[in-house]
Amino acid sequence: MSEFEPKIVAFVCNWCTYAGADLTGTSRIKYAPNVRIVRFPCTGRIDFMLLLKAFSQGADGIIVSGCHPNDCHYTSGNFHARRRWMAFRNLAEFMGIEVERIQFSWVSAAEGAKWADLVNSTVNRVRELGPYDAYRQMAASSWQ
Amino acid sequence: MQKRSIRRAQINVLLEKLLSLHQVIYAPQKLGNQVDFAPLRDLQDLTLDHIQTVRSAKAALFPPVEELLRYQRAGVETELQDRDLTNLAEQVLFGTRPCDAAAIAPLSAVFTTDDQDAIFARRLERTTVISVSCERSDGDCFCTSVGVGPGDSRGSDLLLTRLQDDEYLAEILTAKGEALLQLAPELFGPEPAESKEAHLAKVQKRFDWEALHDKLAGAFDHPFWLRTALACLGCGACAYVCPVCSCFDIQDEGSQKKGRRLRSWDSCGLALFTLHASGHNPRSIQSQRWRQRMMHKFSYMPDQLQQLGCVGCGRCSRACPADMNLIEQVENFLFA
Amino acid sequence: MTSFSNLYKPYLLRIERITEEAPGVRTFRLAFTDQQEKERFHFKAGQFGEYSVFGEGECTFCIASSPTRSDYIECTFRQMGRVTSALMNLEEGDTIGFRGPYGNVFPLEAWQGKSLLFIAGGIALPPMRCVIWNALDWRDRFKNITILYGARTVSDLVYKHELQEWQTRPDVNVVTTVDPGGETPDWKGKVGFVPTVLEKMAPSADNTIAIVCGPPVMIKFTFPVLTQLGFEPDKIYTTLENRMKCGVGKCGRCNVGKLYVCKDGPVFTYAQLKEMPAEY
Amino acid sequence: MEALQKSAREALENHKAKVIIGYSEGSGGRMRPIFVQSPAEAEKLTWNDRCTQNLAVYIAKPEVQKLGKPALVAPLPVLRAVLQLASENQIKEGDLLVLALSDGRVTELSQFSEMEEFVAKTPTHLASKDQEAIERLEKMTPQERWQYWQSELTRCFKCYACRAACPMCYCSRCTVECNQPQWIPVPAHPLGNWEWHLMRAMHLAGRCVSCGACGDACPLDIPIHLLTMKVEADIHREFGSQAGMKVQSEHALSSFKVQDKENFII
Repeated sequence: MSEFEPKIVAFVCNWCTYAGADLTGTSRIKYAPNVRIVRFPCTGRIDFMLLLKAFSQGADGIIVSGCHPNDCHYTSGNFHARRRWMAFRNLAEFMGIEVERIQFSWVSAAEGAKWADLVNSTVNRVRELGPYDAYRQMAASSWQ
Repeated sequence: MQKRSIRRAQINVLLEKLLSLHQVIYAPQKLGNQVDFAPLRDLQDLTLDHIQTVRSAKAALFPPVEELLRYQRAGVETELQDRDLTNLAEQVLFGTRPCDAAAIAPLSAVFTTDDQDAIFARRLERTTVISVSCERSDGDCFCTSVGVGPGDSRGSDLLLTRLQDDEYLAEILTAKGEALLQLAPELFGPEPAESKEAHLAKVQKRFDWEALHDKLAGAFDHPFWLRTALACLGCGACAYVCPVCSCFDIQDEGSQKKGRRLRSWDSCGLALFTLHASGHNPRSIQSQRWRQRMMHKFSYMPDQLQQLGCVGCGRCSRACPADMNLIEQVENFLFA
Repeated sequence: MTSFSNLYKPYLLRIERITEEAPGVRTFRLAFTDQQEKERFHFKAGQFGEYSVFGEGECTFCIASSPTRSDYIECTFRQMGRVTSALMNLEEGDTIGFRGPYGNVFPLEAWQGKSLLFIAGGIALPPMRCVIWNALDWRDRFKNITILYGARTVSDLVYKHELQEWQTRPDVNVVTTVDPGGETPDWKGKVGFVPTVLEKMAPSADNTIAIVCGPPVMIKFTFPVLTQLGFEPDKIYTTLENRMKCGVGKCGRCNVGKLYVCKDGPVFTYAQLKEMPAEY
Repeated sequence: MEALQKSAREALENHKAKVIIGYSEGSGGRMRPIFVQSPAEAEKLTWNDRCTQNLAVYIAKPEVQKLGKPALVAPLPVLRAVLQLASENQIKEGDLLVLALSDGRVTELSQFSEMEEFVAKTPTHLASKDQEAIERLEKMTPQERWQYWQSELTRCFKCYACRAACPMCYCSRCTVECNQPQWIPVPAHPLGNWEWHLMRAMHLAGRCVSCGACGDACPLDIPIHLLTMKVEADIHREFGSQAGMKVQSEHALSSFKVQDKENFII
């Protein structure tokens, strides 16, 4: 198991978290290389289906992150997203999806260090959880 | 054809034997409050005292999802991988009712007339059908109205009819049935003295399908359809539980680089079934789709394939969320 | 054991040439990648195929080239849905899948010695182009050949080069028209809907076969005009384009009455259509 | 029963409605929808606890619309569906009449405000069997829940009876049928079923009136109604809003409060 490196997909908004992750890099803060970032105009655009697609395509963990409340570039996209995440998270949990593998977060353009912490803590948690075989097997059984 | 007898316990021995030969056995089993066909893993799960399974056995011959081929693309070159049909398992449909077995003929007619659908044909070739006659029926059964009966042997390789307690009449009907007998001749006893007729369910004949067929021929524009389909919700439940319905969709799954082409069940009851790319839909309202279902089964199929598209199993009536009962629909139409 | 071949396995064809016909409309010239398959492959005017972009699915179009030119097949499509959008992204040299030829044919042999009147609208010229070229390649077997083709606007006219070529031929009478408002300042053709233009043209029905292809609304208004002009219903041909999946009469999608458009069609006479439920 | 038939008869006789959409005794112990167009037929109307279909589903059907203004026989979930449809601008005031049922009484309602009042007075809790089923699942371990839903949803053959039976599923083109891109796999394989049912529940979040018609419609008895009911209950608990209560209401997922719960967000 020691060789398991989690694959993390991060769905982030363009204005805050993506810029924050950029800052992490320009600040030369080191963090786990397990994350693949997908940039969106706003968290309000991050459809829950994307999260499901990530799991079925082999993600072990997911980060969803955007601007802090009241900081949305489009005023309220993150507020709407927050409600949807709540609904989705509860439903996913009810259906037995391992929601600990999904981390929601607010990371601003100034929070380069927070982004590094977020990725590291998510990677560590998912590393302990192990690969998300249950989901992958469901997908594989559909595609075999 | 030869007649033998077999005891209930010996039927289980026969099934054990087939399982040990790695044959897949589709058999009725209790699932929650329902009885349904599923691959048999444990003989304890088998049930035979039901009237009808929720789904028909057609999934064993025409699975809800079936791979047609695989593709892989590298640069501008594409490589196709044909479906390997040599590894299809030998399978047994056990506990099918005579109506289910009778449905194999119309299903085959669709898939093998003119152009032969290889996957279907191959599955059929590798399938042995052991049916069990009906001792009971319910108000939704109407096999006798469409030319089938509770003890019909059509489509079965071996037909079992319970005579009393645990004694069954075994009618060996085909070479595949004969092979079953040869597999374990010791399990079968001599032909019983009694005939099966007295032990079969009494299924009342509710309508004359030939009259229905004839009347449908001129009834495309009949106001009946608009009236009678008001309740129809436009789902595919009737088609998916039907042993004859065989419409399908073809879809690719995967990326443009690599993936597979699948066929999956579809239904004329669904609104998008006939939708053109232009947005034009030849069957734009539900009553037209309901008419298509009736027409296809009782008018078009007999004309095209000399097969009735219905075997009277009654599953559509039991499954319909709006209780569109097929017998009533037909009766009302014949009076309309 | 019976030997089986997979009905749904397509041929692989290579895109040899892409022609831009109109906005969102392209023609592909396609060649077989397998020489043996090419030699075994024969089709006749009116037949169609299932073209596929792997990963997206299959799409039904007629074969738009003439069987008299057998080095290649051509198809013309308009970008509408998932598959045609994917086709739009392909380039020369790419491979696509093709199943066919399917369906019945325009009985050109039986039309020998007659005049032919082609009436097409919009993107429905492709199914007819196959017949037109076939007839032109057998020009001496027919009497007058007339082509009436209309589109919404000038830019929507497909096969512009071929239209010009046909127009310059002395042995073909070509009339083009665009819907009112669709003309450009230098437009030399007619302005008006196809049925109206047809009515004014008043071609003779004498010993003439009419072949009509177009959107449902054009067909609906063209048949009565032809009838008025004296065309018998069995002298009017059209081709139906119902939604299809399998192409071989199994999937049930194109079912109209006791016929399958894919197997029993797509070519029907007006006389046949009158006997069928109007589910197309 | 007589009260219902009498109200229906009067509504037709007084031309308040052209068709009564109600329940009648069907075949094999099942109930069925009935479209009563003449006062004489009103005697076929009935109501009992086997009437699980949500009749509001017929409001949007073109063939039914052709019959003229309907009066819906409306137990609470039908009434709530009507209000929710109104709040989503699918119906207008005066489009229909409602014969609301409660405690054996029939109340004729034509104004949305009357319907809102009626609903506000009626308890909206889930049926105890559904409540218990949800609680039983909540008590399971995540692995057990995964197993449970895997085995249930894998059986689905995608007949879409759940969608067809749902009054809130009125889209002419469902997400499952959108193919550019193909969000949900078309075939009824485990992943295709899983994504379909999860998507269905999410798209009904804040809109589901918890009638259970989807689960009852399922020919394979898959308890899919628990998914939408669970989402709806959570939304009610967390955001305080409930579908099908008010016409002028902010929809749970197209509105927000700055102080909405975010204890799961770091």
